[in-house]
Amino acid sequence: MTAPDDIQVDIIVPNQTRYLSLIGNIGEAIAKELDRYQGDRETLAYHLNLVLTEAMTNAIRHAHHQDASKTVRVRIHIDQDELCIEVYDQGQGFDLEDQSLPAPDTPVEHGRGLFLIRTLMDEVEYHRGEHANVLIMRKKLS
Amino acid sequence: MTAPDDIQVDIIVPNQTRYLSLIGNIGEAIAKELDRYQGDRETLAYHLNLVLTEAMTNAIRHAHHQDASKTVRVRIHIDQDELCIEVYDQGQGFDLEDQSLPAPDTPVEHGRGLFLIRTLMDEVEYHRGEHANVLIMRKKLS
Amino acid sequence: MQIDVTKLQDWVVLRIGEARLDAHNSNELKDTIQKHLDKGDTRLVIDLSQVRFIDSSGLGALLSGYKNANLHQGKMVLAQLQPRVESMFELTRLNRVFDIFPAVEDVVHGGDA
Amino acid sequence: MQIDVTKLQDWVVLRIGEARLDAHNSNELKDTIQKHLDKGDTRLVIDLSQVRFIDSSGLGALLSGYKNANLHQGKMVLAQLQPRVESMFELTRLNRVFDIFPAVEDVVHGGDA
Ligand SMILES: Nc1ncnc2c1ncn2[C@@H]1O[C@H](COP(=O)(O)OP(=O)(O)O)[C@@H](O)[C@H]1O
Ligand SMILES: Nc1ncnc2c1ncn2[C@@H]1O[C@H](COP(=O)(O)OP(=O)(O)O)[C@@H](O)[C@H]1O
Repeated sequence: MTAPDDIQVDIIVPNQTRYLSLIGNIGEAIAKELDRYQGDRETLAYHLNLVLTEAMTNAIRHAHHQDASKTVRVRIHIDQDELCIEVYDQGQGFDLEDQSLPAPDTPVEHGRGLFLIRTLMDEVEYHRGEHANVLIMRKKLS
Repeated sequence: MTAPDDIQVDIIVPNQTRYLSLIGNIGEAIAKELDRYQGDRETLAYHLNLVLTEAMTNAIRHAHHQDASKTVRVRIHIDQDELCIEVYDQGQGFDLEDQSLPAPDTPVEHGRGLFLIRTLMDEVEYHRGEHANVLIMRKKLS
Repeated sequence: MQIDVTKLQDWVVLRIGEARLDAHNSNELKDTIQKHLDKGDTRLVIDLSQVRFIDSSGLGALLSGYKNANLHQGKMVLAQLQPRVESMFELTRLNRVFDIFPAVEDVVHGGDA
Repeated sequence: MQIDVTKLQDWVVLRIGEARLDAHNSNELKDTIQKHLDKGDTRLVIDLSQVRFIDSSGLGALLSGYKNANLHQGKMVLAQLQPRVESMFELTRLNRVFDIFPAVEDVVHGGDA
């Protein structure tokens, strides 16, 4: 259910990394106008840009394996006190709890995306579905 | 129908002019990433910002009479050679063909919104529907 | 809405400190101009250098100020338009109505021409 | 991807001319660094002054360059990070791995410390 104060943005883009900046910029545009947010909006803008970029990159690479016939769906929903981002994929799915951060003293090149998402958002879930899986990321606004 | 190359953005915002800049900025973000567009993308960005702002202002003022319990829905759809913007309202509707531009030598303060939309877009239609009316604005990309 | 007020000789300069002039803030601009006219500031320069976006409501607010200045036997002119903002005046032919100056300083030398 | 190459004493400076360093262009950066190392430019400064956004793939590309420079008995350092970009290095603790300099000129004086 959406109340008259809610903002909802639903985006479908081709399964290509060239559209990461579009999704990130839309996230920034939303953050910058979010007068209901208590903290620094410029920082929020960067963080939304980042988590959108990381989640979409994972959908493109790990779920859709760069398949150009696929699309990525992203939903952003804002109500009075929470911002919720959903990134859908149609891949094999994975187990969010199994992913661990690379140790800082063995500088491997991968595996920091989910760590950043978890650090910057308040709640992160991944649900497997029949037609699509979804990564849900929430952040309190007040 | 959407092909894998299409971009689709569906936005619902409160019926308030404070969200004009959000819609306009999303339009700008899309235009700036539109590598399939042949012309100048910065100019396209301004024009999309403008037509989105004008159409949404009309929905808020003329259709929804500033009613805060209403929302405005905006859809932007891009396929290989066309960009299409739809702005929905739940008002009494109006007749697009009846609206004429104010004469330039009698400088009245209103009535330039639809003129700007028609000047900057290639095709403009308004359809009355049972549940909502929609202003459809199309622009060729190539 | 952020508006800085300064004087330049016998002109009052209103510098709009907003990137957008649209239906959300155009009424406030209209009211501000009206207030200045009412208290006797009848020679006004609107400095648009910070404005990168204007819609038809913004144009309407400026037109309202222009007409009210005339009613007060005064004058309202525009200065320092960004190219895309200026193109909106051309598209609507309002460049034929307004006096538009490249710089605020130019108004002092040419505003009565 | 826009990368300007200049020399500063015995360092080769790669100035990234992109606002974003993300999964879309990070492979290209990685390859460019690799090519410089292969042709003997083993003392590299990556000038990030133009970069306002970096994601984990961008960090990964820099890390790859850093490790490859070490393998070549060389050195790769970073300079002129914007505050939000720098905060990504802090969040991931990669600031403990990289040598990060406020300005490119500082590298010449302190790069061997
Ligand atoms: N949408 C997804 N579908 C399938 N696997 C995923 C998805 N997102 C993440 N993963 C798995 O989680 C791992 C960790 O992801 P992440 O922390 O973003 O690092 P990276 O993408 O650099 O490997 C990935 O390597 C991948 O195995
Ligand atoms: N969505 C709408 N619902 C009802 N009437 C509309 C709508 N959009 C435009 N109109 C009518 O068309 C007229 C002209 O609109 P426009 O050219 O945008 O100028 P303005 O909004 O300044 O009057 C409006 O005054 C209004 O009567």
